[in-house]
Amino acid sequence: MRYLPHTEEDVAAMLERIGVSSVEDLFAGIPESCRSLRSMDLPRPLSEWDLIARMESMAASISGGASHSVFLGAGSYSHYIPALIPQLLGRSEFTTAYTPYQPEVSQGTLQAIFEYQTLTARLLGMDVANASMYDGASALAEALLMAIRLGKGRRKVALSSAIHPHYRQVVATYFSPTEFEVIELPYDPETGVTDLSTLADIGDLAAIALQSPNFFGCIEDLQRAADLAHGEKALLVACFSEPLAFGLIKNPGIQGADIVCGEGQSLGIPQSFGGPGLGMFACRMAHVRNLPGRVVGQTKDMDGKRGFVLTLSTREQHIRREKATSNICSNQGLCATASAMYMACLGATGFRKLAALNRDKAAYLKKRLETAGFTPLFKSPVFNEFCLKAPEGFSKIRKKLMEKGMVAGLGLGEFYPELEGTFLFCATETASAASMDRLADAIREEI
Amino acid sequence: MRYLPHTEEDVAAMLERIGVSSVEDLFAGIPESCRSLRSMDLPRPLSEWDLIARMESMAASISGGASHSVFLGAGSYSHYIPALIPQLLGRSEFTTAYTPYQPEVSQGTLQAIFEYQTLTARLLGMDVANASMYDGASALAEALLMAIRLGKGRRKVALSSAIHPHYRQVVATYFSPTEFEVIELPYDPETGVTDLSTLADIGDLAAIALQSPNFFGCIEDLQRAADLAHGEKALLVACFSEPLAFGLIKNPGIQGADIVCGEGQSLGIPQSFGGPGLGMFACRMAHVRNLPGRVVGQTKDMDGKRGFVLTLSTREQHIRREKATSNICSNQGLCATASAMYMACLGATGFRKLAALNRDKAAYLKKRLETAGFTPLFKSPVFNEFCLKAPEGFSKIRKKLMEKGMVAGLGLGEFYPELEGTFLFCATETASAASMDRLADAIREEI
Amino acid sequence: FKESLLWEKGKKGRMAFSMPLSDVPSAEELPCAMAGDGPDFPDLSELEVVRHYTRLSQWNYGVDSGMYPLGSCTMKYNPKIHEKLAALPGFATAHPLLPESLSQGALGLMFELQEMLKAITGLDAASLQPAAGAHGELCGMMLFDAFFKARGEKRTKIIIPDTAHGTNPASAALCGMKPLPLRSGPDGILHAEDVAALMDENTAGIMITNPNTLGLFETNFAAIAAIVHEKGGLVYCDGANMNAVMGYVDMKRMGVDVVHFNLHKTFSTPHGGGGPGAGPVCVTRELEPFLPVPRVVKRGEGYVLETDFPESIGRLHAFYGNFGVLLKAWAYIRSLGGDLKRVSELAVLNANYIRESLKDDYDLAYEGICMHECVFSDKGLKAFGVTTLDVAKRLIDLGFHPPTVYFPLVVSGSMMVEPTETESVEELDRFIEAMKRIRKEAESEPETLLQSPSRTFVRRLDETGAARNPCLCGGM
Amino acid sequence: FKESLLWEKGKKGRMAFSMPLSDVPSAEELPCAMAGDGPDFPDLSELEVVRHYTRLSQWNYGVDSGMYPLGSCTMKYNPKIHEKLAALPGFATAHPLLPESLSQGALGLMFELQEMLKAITGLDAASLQPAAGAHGELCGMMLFDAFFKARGEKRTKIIIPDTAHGTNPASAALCGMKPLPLRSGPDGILHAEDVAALMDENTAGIMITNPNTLGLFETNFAAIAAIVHEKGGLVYCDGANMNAVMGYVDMKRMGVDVVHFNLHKTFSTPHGGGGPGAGPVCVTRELEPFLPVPRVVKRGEGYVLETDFPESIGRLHAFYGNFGVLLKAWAYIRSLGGDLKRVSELAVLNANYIRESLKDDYDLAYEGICMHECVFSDKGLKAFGVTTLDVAKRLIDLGFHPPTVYFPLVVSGSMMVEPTETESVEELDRFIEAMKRIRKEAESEPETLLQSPSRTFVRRLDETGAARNPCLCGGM
Repeated sequence: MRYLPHTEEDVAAMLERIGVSSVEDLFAGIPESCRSLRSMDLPRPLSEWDLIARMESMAASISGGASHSVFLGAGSYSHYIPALIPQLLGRSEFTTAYTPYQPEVSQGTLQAIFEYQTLTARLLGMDVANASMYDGASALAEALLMAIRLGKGRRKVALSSAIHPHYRQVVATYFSPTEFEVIELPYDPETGVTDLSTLADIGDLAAIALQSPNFFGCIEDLQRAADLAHGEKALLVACFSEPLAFGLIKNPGIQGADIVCGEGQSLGIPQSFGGPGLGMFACRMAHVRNLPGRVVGQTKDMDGKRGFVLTLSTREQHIRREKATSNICSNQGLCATASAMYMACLGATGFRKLAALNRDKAAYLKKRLETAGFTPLFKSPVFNEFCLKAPEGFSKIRKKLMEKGMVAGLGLGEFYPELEGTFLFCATETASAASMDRLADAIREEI
Repeated sequence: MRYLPHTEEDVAAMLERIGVSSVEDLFAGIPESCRSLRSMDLPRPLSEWDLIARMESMAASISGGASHSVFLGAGSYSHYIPALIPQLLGRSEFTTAYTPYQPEVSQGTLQAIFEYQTLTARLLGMDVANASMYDGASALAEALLMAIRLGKGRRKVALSSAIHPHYRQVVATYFSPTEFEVIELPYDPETGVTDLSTLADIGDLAAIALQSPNFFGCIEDLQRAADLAHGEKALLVACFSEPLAFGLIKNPGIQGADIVCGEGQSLGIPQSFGGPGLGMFACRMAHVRNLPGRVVGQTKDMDGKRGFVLTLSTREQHIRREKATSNICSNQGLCATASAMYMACLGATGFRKLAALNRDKAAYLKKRLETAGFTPLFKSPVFNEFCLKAPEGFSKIRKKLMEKGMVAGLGLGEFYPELEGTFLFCATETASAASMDRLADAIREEI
Repeated sequence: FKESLLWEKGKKGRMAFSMPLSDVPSAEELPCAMAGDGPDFPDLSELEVVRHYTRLSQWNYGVDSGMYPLGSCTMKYNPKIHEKLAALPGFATAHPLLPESLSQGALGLMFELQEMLKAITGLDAASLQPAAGAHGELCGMMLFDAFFKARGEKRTKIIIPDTAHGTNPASAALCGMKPLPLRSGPDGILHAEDVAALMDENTAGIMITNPNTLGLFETNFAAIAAIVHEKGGLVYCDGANMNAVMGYVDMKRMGVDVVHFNLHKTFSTPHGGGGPGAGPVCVTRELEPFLPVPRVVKRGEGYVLETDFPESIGRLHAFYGNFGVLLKAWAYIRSLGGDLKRVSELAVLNANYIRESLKDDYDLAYEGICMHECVFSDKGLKAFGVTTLDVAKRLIDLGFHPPTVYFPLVVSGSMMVEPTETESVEELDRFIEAMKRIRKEAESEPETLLQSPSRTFVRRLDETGAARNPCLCGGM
Repeated sequence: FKESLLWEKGKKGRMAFSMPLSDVPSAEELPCAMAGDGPDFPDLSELEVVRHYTRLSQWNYGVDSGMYPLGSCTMKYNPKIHEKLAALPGFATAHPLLPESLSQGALGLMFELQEMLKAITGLDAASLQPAAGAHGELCGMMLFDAFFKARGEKRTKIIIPDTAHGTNPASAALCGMKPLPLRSGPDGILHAEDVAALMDENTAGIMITNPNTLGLFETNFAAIAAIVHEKGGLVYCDGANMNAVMGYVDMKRMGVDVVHFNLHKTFSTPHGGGGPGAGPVCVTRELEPFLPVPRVVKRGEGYVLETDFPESIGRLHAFYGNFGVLLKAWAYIRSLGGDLKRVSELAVLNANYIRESLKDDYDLAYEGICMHECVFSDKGLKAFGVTTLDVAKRLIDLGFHPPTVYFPLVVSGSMMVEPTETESVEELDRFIEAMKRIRKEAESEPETLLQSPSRTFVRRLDETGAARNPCLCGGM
């Protein structure tokens, strides 16, 4: 076995040094009550070549974004990833290192994460970001728990129902074992943005949470939400699933959000069937001691040279144990590094241009679909996603298109029963005008 | 343009420092008589994404070895390449370095090449190998020129006609501008190995050259050739196109060859439509000052620490100019490193096992094709290639099979008119029994 | 060589991204109130980006650089082929909301991985959703909570030994459970009577790391589990140290109700400088109804995502967990099959070889055979004014990553060495030699240790200052 | 950290290769006389191989590590996307003897590259077969030979200036031509009258590097070419320095009969520590019949390999040259298109910026505007006992690869600096600053220079000893 270097002679010599006569003797301490009675029921080992053949055929059976005909967003976005990112990220000094507990041999990881934190804070308009969370959904749950810690006794949080349904489900899971309550805020069926009119009646609120652009693709007025929240002495938690939007729209920080979190997959991370992604998380400096997860800080070495370390570990579980700000240990470090590389590749100039291109593509797709009989559902401006009401008989057509490898939007009825028959579409820079024409034409033909 | 860092301000500031007013001024020295009168007729720049799409479609149009149904060898062999080789070889410290003129910052390349030289010498049974040549064909040409240099006035070299026809053509090209003569030795139509009976009549021979396994796949008796050559005071140049054979058969060195050269593509290098490959070249220590190409040697640094440098440069063109042992400057350094990685991956144990597996696969294919009406052409033992006489009507069948992506051997008639209707087949470890059965069955069905 | 921070480089107008030409008209302008200025990022050329990260990588140490005996982290060799497989376009570009008919390859892989994890533990059901080990622990505690809720109970305490992993108490606390500390015995393992003294009907159960963080197998596990079960409690096994016992133990027979894996440890997906990992859980039949949704289920010849499990704790991840990590674990398990038992055997052999070879130079925390890691203390070094930290830093100068230090807390100045099975005996010998040399230096030239590391890009860093005046965001 | 040689590692029986299981019966044994023992290679585990090469790579410096101003080598940024493209399975696994119907993608790419090279030079035909620059030169000399042979002539001499590339004389010698040295003028360029004095009917022609190795454009090129042509000779242009003049010159108007490219220089395929490169040639209509076979030709909508050119010099490579390198050059040219002219402009701008910034610290070999590289001498340093070599080694300690040194021979102690267009002005400024610092150190602390480099894995090496007692093969 090429991963195991031991020859029989090696094993014999080592056993002799240890003073036992067989490898099994090393396991003699495992009592019968714990022992496995039969060998593990696993398939036979595959050679590297059979493994490749097997996985290639599995991978080939999946209809990838490479065909440019999957018009789905909803928390996972098809964006071009410069070839240099996987190539640099794949350098084994990055991939095969552990959490940088020993800073002297981990400055590469540490500086890369410090830079990630900085770029993230700039992107979101916040003071400080952590080194990453698992994904956008768990980041939102952690943000709300953080708001509760900061809320000094307040027991409720209010979530916009225009937040990604999966994110709200994860929040519910995290809150279920606790004594805290989650309240949903309705969306305005005309504009597609959160209806904040009921907010004042709730009381005892530690935080309210909105997503912008929201699940419907609509851009929320976070400033107004922040004002209302602050009026209630609650925090505004702003979340997102498409950070590229901040190339064009005002960032949440500038609009008064207290905690900003969301999913960073769009920033140079492959879609990979939903994971690994990147939970981004940022807050105001005033709240930093309540920030969950790891953070990297700048410091100096014995000679006064700039260096970086994991810091504020007094918030963390190995010091604070049950009083830690979260239980997170492994995070999405390599994905955070990938996203920093991506932000560095684009720069301010590129980020803005690419964001504009995304918005243009979505506008084009929307227009084309309207010619095919779709009608707009909401009035608010959007970024690269939007909701449309489908023409009669579309569900059948949609299935037919699937057989041709075209995925025509996401049905909203599953998440919002009142929106049965409406669909969420997405078009990014990877959608060519030709592919969008093809979709619209195919639908028009069938109707 | 992402490769060009200059902003307009940069350019302006630099021009000012230089003291000219425009970039064009820097080219003012180019006289009208040399100037291009119109802009270059090149296609418009492609974005990274359009480039990928274009090249993917070109690549996809090529019927690759991945289908395992290309039963061709003849100087280019389908072998599995461990994933670690491209990954390590692709480390930019290896790929983006130049020839190691500055040894203090090039120890990685230098040690890797020193190791390549050593493993190559061991594989071929020789004392010393150079840092690589362009390919097997040019290595053979250079070997014969070296033999002429050593031959002190002898003006002829004799080549077995069972050497790869392309290699012989390259030798002819190299010899054409010189005053030296190339003579061909016939092959024995029964055994498929070189007929050495005419050798003694030639006279004035600096070298004779044989390939083993030869172009027909047959294993030559190099020892006998060496004895005969040495009897004529000529050198034996042994060449090869499939070095994996030396896992099973006697290496050329042990059989008395003076210079050994050939193609190393089999050793971990992608087939890549024939290049880049690897010209391997080794000789006896006595002849080292006549060795063409670069060599790396071991030495010590100022502190007595082991280190490596390019050495024996007094043979080379930048010192010796027209008296150099060859004009070679850039070689196939990275391919040499790849092959060293490959030899290191296999080790003695693996190399031998894999060689045996290749021979077994070829034997199986041969047997299966015999059941489909083919008959053996030559009697000599083979490694992973062999020649068969095809049954009536096979040419048409072969075309049909091609449409199914199966390439059923290489027609020999193009290279040896007398062998019209015979074919050279190859099966390596990448050919599954199932794919060979499929081929044989398909042929049998059509006949 | 010094490498600036990203925003100390670049010039406005550069770009390292190939901007596609637009083939559509421009959309109408955003309303002013919504429009922002875009982020304040540096503009860089492609070469600037490439050099920046190439240089940063050169300041890092990974498993490919050398032995990384970081206890409790299982820093084994990460097969290179896995990176290639994870990058296959079908996997890398798969949208998670693809209709099931277009994503069978992904669902099938997940289903098979679930089956294989069940086979390795002996348990009845699995969920792949947790994105890391601590996420798996959290999932486990949520399962506990849901289990008791379904019985109309709310248990508010949980027993956590001093030899458990550091994240355990925080995971329990997130589910509103208060940890009851349990001391290990003088032999480094847990004793049934101590558990019996703590366990009651308000206690949800116990979280045991086995082998524990001292590298010792909890031989009383089954008895402890019986006590917990008798009081209606549940047993959680932290499986971070699974690399020691594959093929040797049956979690179900041991009495485990929930166990999590660290795929990035046991199944060799790379750690990536801190993630992404994956922390699947396996559970008994009794806890299966509570597993997170969606679950991957086989229907006829195909696979579907099933959400209709009314007792489920709900969704734990936006989609299905770290699929890209899962597929590497699938590849690893399929590459080894039953040889996983050999993996554990050699991991334990390597650890005992180190234990035996260094026991005269460093004080063992506990005598006798260990499992996949062994723990030393700095007791014998204190006389020379040298601590565990100094040994760790000196090892860096000798070309090794240090062991885990000052953990577990139960051993003072602990050094937790986990060599893993992929290290050869020659490499172990080199490590042993370095450790012996440091032991000698501690006596003869302690200053060398105190001043180390000296060969790294930076020397010892001021961590106190970093925490006191945090600078977490640059260039403001 | 020290890394052993391969054969100082490993143990009999290890293997870092996944040996496929056999699905066929064993062949009969080889006859005894033929059977050997197999090579004496070390047996290693996969991790041993990975660590070995990871460590070796860490001792190397590449363009991605920092500025690499090696004159005459055009060490520009190598786009990362090219590596991915070359690895596409269709390209990487293509057998060169595939029937044409199954290899149109490869043939089409080669045809298009030929067309683009023609467009860049203005010449009439191209061959992609030469595997490196010197192979291209050799091809050129063979074309000369064949051309004269076809006219019943055998010319035995060739004019080679002192500012030509080092390989030129050896290439000519291989074709039986004796180089006639031609001195450049006091202004560093060639003069028509000097050529006229040498050129006769026994002289095949001239090999000119333009821009020459002093970084100067040969302004008398057209006049020189006319003289050579008048005597029936041919003009070879060594195109290694093409990066300076793309879009500015027309090789045909200049009077060039053959020019070669170094794809690994001008078109940015990586140099790989010494290869593989590619050295295509472009020729005039008159020389086209002599180009190597096979040639890639368009037939209708498809492409074929044509061998029927009776005057051809024959085959120069076992197959079609370094296809894997060619495709990277194709990708580079397609990525830039007409912007190649901008490439040359910025390459020349960068070189002049360095020339102007350092001319007060180091002696310029020749004054005035240069093309893509500039040449300094160590004249002003000698007073301090410091040489070009010391400057080069000291640059290493300051984080830069040294320039080309002691070449061209025509300048004593020459330092040939070619920054290339992919270096930013900030990086140039850092290089200039380092060079200025060294100049100061030469005066104030020459010992620092003489002892450098001090920060590398090895210090200055004994090259004389290496040549005197060559050890070219290890472990015997």
